[in-house]
Amino acid sequence: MNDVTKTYKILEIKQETPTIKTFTLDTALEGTPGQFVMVWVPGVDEIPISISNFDPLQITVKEVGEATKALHKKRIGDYIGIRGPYGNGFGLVGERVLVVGGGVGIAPLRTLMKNKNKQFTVVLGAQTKSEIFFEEDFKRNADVFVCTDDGSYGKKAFATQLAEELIQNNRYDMVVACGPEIMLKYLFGITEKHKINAQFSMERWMKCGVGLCGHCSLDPTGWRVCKEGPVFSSEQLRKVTEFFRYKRDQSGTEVEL
Amino acid sequence: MNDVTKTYKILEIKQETPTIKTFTLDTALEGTPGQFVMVWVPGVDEIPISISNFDPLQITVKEVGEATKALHKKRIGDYIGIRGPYGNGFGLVGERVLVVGGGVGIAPLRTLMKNKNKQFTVVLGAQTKSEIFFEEDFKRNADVFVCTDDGSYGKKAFATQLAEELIQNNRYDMVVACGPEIMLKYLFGITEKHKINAQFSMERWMKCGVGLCGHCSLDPTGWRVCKEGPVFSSEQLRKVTEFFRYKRDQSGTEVEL
Amino acid sequence: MLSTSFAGIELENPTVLAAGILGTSAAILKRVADSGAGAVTIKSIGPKKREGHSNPTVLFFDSYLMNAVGLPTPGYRNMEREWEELKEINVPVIASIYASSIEEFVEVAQYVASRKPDAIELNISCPNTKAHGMLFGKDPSIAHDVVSQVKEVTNNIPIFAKLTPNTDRVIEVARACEEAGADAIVAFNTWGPGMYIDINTRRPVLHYRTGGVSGPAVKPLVVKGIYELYEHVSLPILGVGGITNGNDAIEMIMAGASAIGIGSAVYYRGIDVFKRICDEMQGWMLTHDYKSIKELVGVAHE
Amino acid sequence: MLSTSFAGIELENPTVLAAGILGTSAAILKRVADSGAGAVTIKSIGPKKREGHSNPTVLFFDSYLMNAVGLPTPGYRNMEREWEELKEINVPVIASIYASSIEEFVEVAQYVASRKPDAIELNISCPNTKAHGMLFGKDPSIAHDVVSQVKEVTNNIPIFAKLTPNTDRVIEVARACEEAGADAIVAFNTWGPGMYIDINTRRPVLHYRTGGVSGPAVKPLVVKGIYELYEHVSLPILGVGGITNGNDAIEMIMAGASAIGIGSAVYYRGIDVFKRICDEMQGWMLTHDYKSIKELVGVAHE
Ligand SMILES: Cc1cc2nc3c(=O)[nH]c(=O)nc-3n(C[C@H](O)[C@H](O)[C@H](O)COP(=O)(O)OP(=O)(O)OC[C@H]3O[C@@H](n4cnc5c(N)ncnc54)[C@H](O)[C@@H]3O)c2cc1C
Ligand SMILES: Cc1cc2nc3c(=O)[nH]c(=O)nc-3n(C[C@H](O)[C@H](O)[C@H](O)COP(=O)(O)OP(=O)(O)OC[C@H]3O[C@@H](n4cnc5c(N)ncnc54)[C@H](O)[C@@H]3O)c2cc1C
Ligand SMILES: Cc1cc2nc3c(=O)[nH]c(=O)nc-3n(C[C@H](O)[C@H](O)[C@H](O)COP(=O)(O)O)c2cc1C
Ligand SMILES: Cc1cc2nc3c(=O)[nH]c(=O)nc-3n(C[C@H](O)[C@H](O)[C@H](O)COP(=O)(O)O)c2cc1C
Ligand code: FES
Ligand code: FES
Repeated sequence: MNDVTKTYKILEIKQETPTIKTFTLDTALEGTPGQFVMVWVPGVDEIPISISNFDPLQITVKEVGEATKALHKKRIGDYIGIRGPYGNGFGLVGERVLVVGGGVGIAPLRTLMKNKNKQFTVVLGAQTKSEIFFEEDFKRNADVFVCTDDGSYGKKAFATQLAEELIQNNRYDMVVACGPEIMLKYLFGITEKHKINAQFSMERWMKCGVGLCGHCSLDPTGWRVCKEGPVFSSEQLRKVTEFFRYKRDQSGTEVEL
Repeated sequence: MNDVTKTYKILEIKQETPTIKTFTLDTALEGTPGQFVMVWVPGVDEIPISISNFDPLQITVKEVGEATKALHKKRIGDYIGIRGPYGNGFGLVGERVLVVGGGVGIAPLRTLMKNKNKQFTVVLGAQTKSEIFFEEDFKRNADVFVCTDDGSYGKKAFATQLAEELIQNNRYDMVVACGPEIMLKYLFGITEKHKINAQFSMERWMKCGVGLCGHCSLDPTGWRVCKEGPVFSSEQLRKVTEFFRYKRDQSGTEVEL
Repeated sequence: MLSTSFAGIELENPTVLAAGILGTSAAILKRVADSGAGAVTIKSIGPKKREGHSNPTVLFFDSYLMNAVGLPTPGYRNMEREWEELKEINVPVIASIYASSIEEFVEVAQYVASRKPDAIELNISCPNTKAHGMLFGKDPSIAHDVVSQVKEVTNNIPIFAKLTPNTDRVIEVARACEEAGADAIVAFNTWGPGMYIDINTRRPVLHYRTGGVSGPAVKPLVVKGIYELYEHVSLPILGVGGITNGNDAIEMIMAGASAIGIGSAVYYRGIDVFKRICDEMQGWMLTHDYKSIKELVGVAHE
Repeated sequence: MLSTSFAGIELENPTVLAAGILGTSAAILKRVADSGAGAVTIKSIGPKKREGHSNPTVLFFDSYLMNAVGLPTPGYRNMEREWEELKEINVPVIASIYASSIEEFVEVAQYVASRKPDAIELNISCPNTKAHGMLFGKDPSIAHDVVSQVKEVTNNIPIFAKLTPNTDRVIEVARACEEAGADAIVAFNTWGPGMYIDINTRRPVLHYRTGGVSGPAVKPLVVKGIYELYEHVSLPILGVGGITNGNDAIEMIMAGASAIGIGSAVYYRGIDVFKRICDEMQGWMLTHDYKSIKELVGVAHE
């Protein structure tokens, strides 16, 4: 079973940006773009990380706290634990897809590009030039638009603004996105305004990752981000009143966003 | 798994002889002629019984002691437990096969008759007329010779004597047999004398039936009757010095035959 | 056919969501109720906010799970909205509580009782924290005191004592709870605990190193435990541990359980496992001409 | 690479046939030795002829077995031919013995010692008979006395104490055995016991009704048990329970076992499981650059 935590060797480490590394592991998975794995950093923590490539398995991780820091310290040949893939992943509909990635949220979107039957337009947003990654990979199968908060590369704009411009000037069958919840919040406003179906990859605190503990479940639907998510459609996003408002921390206590 | 004891309804009970009944169960098995099942008589015992038909599963049981008596008391609709099939079964070689059954040992031999590619000659032996059973079933695919100790039906002879006559007057590629160990002992003398390969179904005390407990293992080879047996070839029979001499009882103590 | 009553609580069917599974919010409990559970249990509520252990908190194997979630809780005072929303659930709601002293048990129980759940389950059996729980469930006289003191502050709300199987004194503890006025026994919490070591990294995988074992692998131990409890206490028993399908449920009931808890099977068979198990039980009962699940309680003792 | 020594006994590999599996005769023990076992254990020998329980004595499930074989034995006096033939086995032979009083233990041990097995294993832990065994293994002071008195009549033959896991006092019992002069701890005998009820006939299937649980399902419990024993006793530990493949074996060794017993896996993987497990261990060690299995004992504690 893929749910037994197994440890694999790190075969390759690529520094994508000053804060983000991609780890290539000595294994491969089958799954759907947008799915994630639970990554065990021995002795430290186990955290949900999206799959940025299936075969070989790659994960692309931003250093933000203890576990990601410990992961960034790993070297080639070290072992980390993996179980999964988990969650639903994206379900593309239509032909013309606008893909919006913010920060490390860019990572899972790359796997969408294996689909050669779609026409992808991709918006990559980051704070500054050095934080843009995977651009070349996207370009192989998409029109790519880059923006940075400080204008150091691409357009000086938020990804949401660039996305709205594109939506105004083009016809898209759907929008898919992954990034900070604040970005998704504004983007959802935009897709709703323009009546375009969207699918967003969302984050909540995860313990089991398989739909057992209930920790990642949403108000008021009870959907579990690890199982019915992490990708939710516009129709679903409308029903989940907690999105963009609050979430639960490790103890289960509600915290405002 | 077929090793979990499952209980099945008795669909039909046929009194074959004054001491032998055939039970038809609400299930079917796949396997090889000569294999057996472990039959749980709830609250009483679990005993090895040969398969006398695979689909539907039938077992043919002689009343000899507590468990078989309790089994004989069962009625249609009652449940008994089954696990298996176990053991190796017969492996027929050649064209012309002499089949020798003594007493309830006739039961497993019937399943051989499904094989339409062989030329079977069958010897059925019992003490008296009323203890002969399955005769019609065998006749459908074999030349059948019956003998009884008291001469009340067929020839007045032991099955071994009849078998030897047949062997002297015909060419057989092999002999297969099931019956009391004393019958098999003499028959083995005969097949060895006439240099015919034989396969005999043997009995030893069984607990697990799957090769785990070791209770049914043989001197000096360590073969387990439940796993490497219950059918042994001439070549094997020659090596098993305990055959026809002693066996182990429930406690594991050796008892002379 | 499946309707029954347990410790005075009417249940449409005998399947109960076990504590610590999916029970983190009113929303998910409601979803479980809609998925066919006869009753649901809120994840164990503690005296104050607690994060629980770091991940990995649950490990998954073919025939068992190991967990050391470590009783995360917002604390009973920080759940106002949940308490309100729990009212909308249309099956009985059991509130599981834990604490690290008798006084705290009383404090939490008193508050929780004021929110009027259908029953309060005392988790005196969690193997995953050192201060909380386990000791209480291993010592008959402490178990007695927890139950009797909680009873004093909880009016008529039925009190369930959830036992640990990991002691020589299970029967004594159950009897002590009975004498102290408990309304039902929940048997059992997880087993062991156990451990899983990753050989490549040479270390235990669970962050807490050890974790309670649950799931199909523990069923034979639970059946035996229930069988024995049934002979020694007269309280109704909620049988929990390793029940994955309708046959398991019936087996547990025949051993002596009046209702059955379902936890790990949510992992093995999905969130609709309650309905599926009920369908399986019903199917079997129809074939075997039973009219009510109540006929089957303890019949393996006949 | 796999050769090691255990309680002073040289082993070509650390796999040991566990007591009660296949060990009924010298012939089958020889076959097991030829199938790659590093050492073999004779089925527990008792004071006098005993039939054991009626069938069903063993039940088989996907992840565990349940057995209540009930210690059948010809009695130590009725095994002359076996003793002779045992001499032909070219791996160490461990004689497991049981009895229902300290005096009987001494009587059986003394005789068995005269036949010079490589070690004697005291089965003070069988859950399947009321008079024999279990009590001894649950009470540290009785365990102490059994071991120390047996030591007095067995010359230099290493004495192994086989423990039950089914007590709160495992560590105390192990320590008592250590103090009494035991040469090794065998951990563990079967778990529970458990029970399986057939729902169609509404009754426990094992004739003895309950049976000890073994096989893959108990591995997490055994690993944790060994891990804890390793921290509390300094005797070598023979880890037994649920080992089915090379990874399991290495996990158990990392938890603290110096050698490993294999029982139920004979069912799950066949009689050549010893060789298969050795090959798997060796394969893993080669990939990970280990030279000797001895390097791995207890490394999960680092
Ligand atoms: C479905 C999903 C996919 C993700 N994919 C990626 C990815 O591809 N790349 C990437 O860099 N990050 C990804 N994340 C975020 C990543 O899980 C967190 O950054 C990481 O857990 C931080 O751990 P830490 O110990 O370094 O930081 P901490 O300081 O422990 O935590 C920082 C923040 O990370 C989040 N976090 C910590 N632990 C968890 C947890 N168990 N579950 C959910 N969130 C947690 C919380 O918001 C927390 O406040 C994903 C999260 C989810 C839920
Ligand atoms: C492989 C095999 C196939 C068999 N097939 C058939 C069959 O098709 N039909 C049939 O009627 N009989 C068959 N037998 C014999 C049958 O198992 C015994 O007749 C039955 O066990 C007797 O049980 P009891 O309680 O009635 O008698 P008991 O009085 O308990 O025993 C009578 C004798 O039966 C034998 N026996 C009892 N228990 C066992 C056991 N657990 N394992 C092996 N032998 C045992 C012993 O020789 C014993 O002395 C077979 C035996 C074996 C080993
Ligand atoms: C992930 C997980 C978390 C649990 N949390 C709790 C808990 O908070 N309180 C409690 O009393 N039992 C808890 N348990 C134990 C279960 O309620 C149940 O007693 C046990 O898992 C056995 O049942 P099962 O085999 O059906 O899972 C937890 C079990 C699991 C698997
Ligand atoms: C069928 C069977 C019979 C057993 N008989 C004995 C016995 O006679 N003496 C003993 O000490 N242990 C006995 N055991 C216990 C095993 O030696 C071993 O401790 C236990 O099965 C756990 O190991 P495993 O999971 O590898 O089987 C028996 C186990 C089984 C399954
Ligand atoms: S993380 Fe446990 S249900 Fe989603
Ligand atoms: S009956 Fe157990 S090995 Fe044959």
